[in-house]
Amino acid sequence: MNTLLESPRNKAVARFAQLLASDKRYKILEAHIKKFQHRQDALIEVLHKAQELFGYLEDDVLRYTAAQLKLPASRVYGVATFYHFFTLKPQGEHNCVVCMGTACYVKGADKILAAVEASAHIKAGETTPDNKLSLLTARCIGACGIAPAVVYDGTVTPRQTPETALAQINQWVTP
Amino acid sequence: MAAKTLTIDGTQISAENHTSILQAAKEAGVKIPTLCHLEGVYDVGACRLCLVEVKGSNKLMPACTTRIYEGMEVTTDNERLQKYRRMTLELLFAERNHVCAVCVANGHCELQALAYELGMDHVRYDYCYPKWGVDASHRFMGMDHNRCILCQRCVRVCWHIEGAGTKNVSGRGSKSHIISDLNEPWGNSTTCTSCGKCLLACPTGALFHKGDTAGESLRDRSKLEFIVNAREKQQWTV
Amino acid sequence: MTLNDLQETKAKELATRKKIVLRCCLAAGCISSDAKGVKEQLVKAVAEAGLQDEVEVRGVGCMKLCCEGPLVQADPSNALYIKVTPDNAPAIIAALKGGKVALQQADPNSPFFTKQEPIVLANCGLIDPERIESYIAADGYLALHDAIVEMEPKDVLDAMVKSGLRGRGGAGFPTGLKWGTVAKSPGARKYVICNADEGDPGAFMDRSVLESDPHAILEGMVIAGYAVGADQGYIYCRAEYPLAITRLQKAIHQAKRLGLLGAGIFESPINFNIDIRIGAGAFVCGEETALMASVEGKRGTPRPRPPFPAERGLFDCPTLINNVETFANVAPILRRGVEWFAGIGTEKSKGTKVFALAGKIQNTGLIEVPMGTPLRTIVEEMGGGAPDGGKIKAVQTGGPSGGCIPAQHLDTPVDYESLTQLGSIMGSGGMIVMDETTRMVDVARFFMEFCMDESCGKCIPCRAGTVQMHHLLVKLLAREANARDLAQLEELCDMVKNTSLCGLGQTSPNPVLSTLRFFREEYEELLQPDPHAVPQLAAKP
Amino acid sequence: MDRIKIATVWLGGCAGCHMSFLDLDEFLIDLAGRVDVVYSPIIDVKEYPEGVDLCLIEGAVCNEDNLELLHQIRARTKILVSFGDCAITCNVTSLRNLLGPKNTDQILQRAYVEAADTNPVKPGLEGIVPRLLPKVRPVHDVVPVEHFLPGCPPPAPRIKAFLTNLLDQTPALTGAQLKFG
Repeated sequence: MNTLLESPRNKAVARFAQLLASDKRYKILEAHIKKFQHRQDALIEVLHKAQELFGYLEDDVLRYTAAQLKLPASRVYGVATFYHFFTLKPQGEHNCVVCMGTACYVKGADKILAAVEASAHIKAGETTPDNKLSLLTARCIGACGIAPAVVYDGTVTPRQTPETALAQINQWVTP
Repeated sequence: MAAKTLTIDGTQISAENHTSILQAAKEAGVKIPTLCHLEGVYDVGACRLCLVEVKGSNKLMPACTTRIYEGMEVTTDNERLQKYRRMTLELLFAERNHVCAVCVANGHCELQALAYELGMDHVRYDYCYPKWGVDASHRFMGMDHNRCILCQRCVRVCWHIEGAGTKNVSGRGSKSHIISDLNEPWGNSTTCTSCGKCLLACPTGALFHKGDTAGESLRDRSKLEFIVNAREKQQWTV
Repeated sequence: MTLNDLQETKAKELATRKKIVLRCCLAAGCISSDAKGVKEQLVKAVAEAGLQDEVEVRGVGCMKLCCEGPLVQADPSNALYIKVTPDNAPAIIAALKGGKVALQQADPNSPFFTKQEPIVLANCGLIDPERIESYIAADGYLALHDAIVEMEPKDVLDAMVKSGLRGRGGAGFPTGLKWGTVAKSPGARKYVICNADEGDPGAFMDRSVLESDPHAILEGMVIAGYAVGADQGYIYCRAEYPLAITRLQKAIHQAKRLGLLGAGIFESPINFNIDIRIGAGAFVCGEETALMASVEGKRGTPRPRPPFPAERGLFDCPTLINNVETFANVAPILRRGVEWFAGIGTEKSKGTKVFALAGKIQNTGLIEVPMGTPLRTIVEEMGGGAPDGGKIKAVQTGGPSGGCIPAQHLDTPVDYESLTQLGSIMGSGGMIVMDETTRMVDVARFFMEFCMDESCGKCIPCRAGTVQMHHLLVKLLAREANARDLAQLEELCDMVKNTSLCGLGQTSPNPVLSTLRFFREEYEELLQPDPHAVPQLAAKP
Repeated sequence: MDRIKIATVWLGGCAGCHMSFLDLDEFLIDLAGRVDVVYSPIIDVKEYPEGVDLCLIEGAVCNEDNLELLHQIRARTKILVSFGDCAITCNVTSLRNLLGPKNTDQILQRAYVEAADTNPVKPGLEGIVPRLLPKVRPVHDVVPVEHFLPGCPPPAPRIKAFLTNLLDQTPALTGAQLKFG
């Protein structure tokens, strides 16, 4: 009987109960999953919500999602890592997304990216050690008419140059 | 079930409706090279080695997922197909760190065998030398990502035959790799039943039985087909 | 909702319309330049001038000349203000009263506007995308009524075939034929999917349509559902387009409220629901089978075709997939007649095509022109040529699957066949202009990096082939490659093109092949001599 | 064919391929009747001669000496043969490539200092010990190669078959004779 209580499944159930009780965000996620009637094909929708709530997809969230949708954990992990939009690492306080679409590229987006990388001492896809800034690139944000565009904390900003980008970034991190 | 008549490399044969070109060719004694096909699990058409020419189609068709039809004319082997197949193998050898001399599957490896069968005597592309590790955390099995060709046979047997879903693919493109559960050490897996079917399925030395010598690492893949036939058709044919 | 209700809604909307309308672009591009602030200040300025009863400030979708945003246009005077700031609001109001004010304006009679023939973009920049009444006032949902109440599904299919409409997603497959196949496929359940995963870098046509006229997509999808016998639709929209998603959600909600979506559409037994599925950043999901895998909540990896989605698609059911622009053409075709539509464009490419003009060009923005319009008209007359007196070198069409068309071929008419002949494709409609400062080998490398990063990793030629092609291009650009490397690159292009599983892999060599075709000398200039070139080696495999 | 001039060289490899060559046993005597060995680790010739007909190259290109010699070989030889897996695939010698482009110091430290039983010192005398290349390269990546004779090492019967075929101008090796490892 005791060994049964200690089975991985029971441990997981206990862990999820604890998370639900201690972290309000799991409650919200649970409600969202219910909205989709626990349908397995809603996995990506659920992950979107989870990332919105938690900022990134930590292991517990992935395990919880897998359990709720009755999917193998490996499948959930496989999906979460397939799509660039999902991140499994915590993100910085601020983020800067340099659009690297063709229109932005031919207008010098690569130079903007290089300037920010050099100034913040991180590469695209990384976060500064002090957790202030995450630097990301986008494949194309569809704002080609105002290229080159950079998104600062969700705000699309038109016609950027290395100088304007650095001016913005340097408000967040000291170069 | 109705039979269809078709020609494979100029020889007329007949095969049951709904069979694949690969199956029909096999029954007719024509071997088409493949790495991702595995008897017992569904086909994914990923390795592109079994591409064949079908008269009337300007695209090459994967033999494993293309169904036969009446009057079909298939060419399974010619200079162009050989060239593409050799290039595919070269790309695979350059992609990860395949060192046959120190591989546990040396002599029993489908990748190695295809390479010499198809006359790939060297790789013209620059080797990528990616850094991949070895997961030796499981009690008696190991996974060497350096030797993985991402055929996903292990993923499919784990899902389709064993039903555990321990293995899957993580990431995308050249960064894809096979994972256990949430990309955890295999030995920590709470879902793995340690059945060893993935070992049977692996075409290379990526999945191996710890402690086996190269001579001992021969795998009996027909066991997988045996299980599927037993379960799905109630036929226990060895 | 009945026809009467629809007409009443329209009449009411038109009756409450004010004498003067100030249209304020609220599409993503202009919003990024504080168009919302402009609109707020305009509303305030109208109130301050006491003109509430005469002037309506309307937030509208894309007004096309994106490079000059934020844009405000006054009806009926037609004055088009550009680069408007919130501070300009009082001046614009003053101008309404005939005052002379120094505001930057664009000429609404310039070729950029007059050469356009809007069908898909007919409502863009005119109606308020967040109000269904505004769409209905522009004869919205009339075609849906006619289809459901007065036509049999097969009549709708006939109309689509006769119109000659071809898929606007890239390949140009005849839409009527596709619909017919889905309609004929046996199955109790069928699906309609709208591909709004506009992944081509440099393309923003679909984004603009979704943001400016979301109901047009819904109407097209419901008509398609009726024609093929489906009662569930999905819009697969990329997560990078949050505004489009919000407006679609709003539109779906409004349409349901009015009984134009959901159960018993136009009080008939016809049901059709639409759900939005949000992508998560994977270019390959623009490929039909990968998109369906993604809608099913799986990794977006493509599978071999056949079976085609029309026979076995989403959840293994017959599925119709069209892209945004294709669906946007449906209602206008039914409303204005197939003859009208078939009269536009060329013999094999009917109708119009929307292009997103960007890159090294004076006027960047959105244009819709009849099929067969010469490229030169688009880039030189409408686009105004290269900025700062530069010279146009090439036009890139079709995104990573397309190619670069050199300046000497600018007189090519844009239609499916002509572009294919030049080694490019129509694609979804991104058009990036490049001037003489652009290095074509670098452009090829840029697209190859894109394909390498976006390869799903399932099939070997695409997963490993793009890596090797990219490596060779980097080697070339670093001046470390010789003729053997170039030969190897060309051989890889051929192999990846012919052996990859899906369209992404099959077309990934296109940017290299087309730049090699027209700008080979730029590659050759980079080559280093090979000290051990042995002629007999060329024959070896 | 006249008596042909054969060379064998030993670049970055373990000499196993040469050992296998010596395993040709009595065939070596047949061979001696038909060819002259003009350069090889097993004969005492310092300078790679001009006008060599055939050269078997064992090992990968690991250091500057290997590189220089290989260019010289290519310029003075009609037919080059990549002899064994190291020459063809870099094999075990390339495992240091996994450490990235700046691995030479790291690798010398490990081999000559950390793993040394006595006298741990890094070989660094300029001009005496050849410098390692940043990356180990297969022979055909540096110069064009006419034939490939894989194996780690290629078994003696395979070498015999290859040489016989080549001397008799019959087709090259096929099938399992091309097996790596």
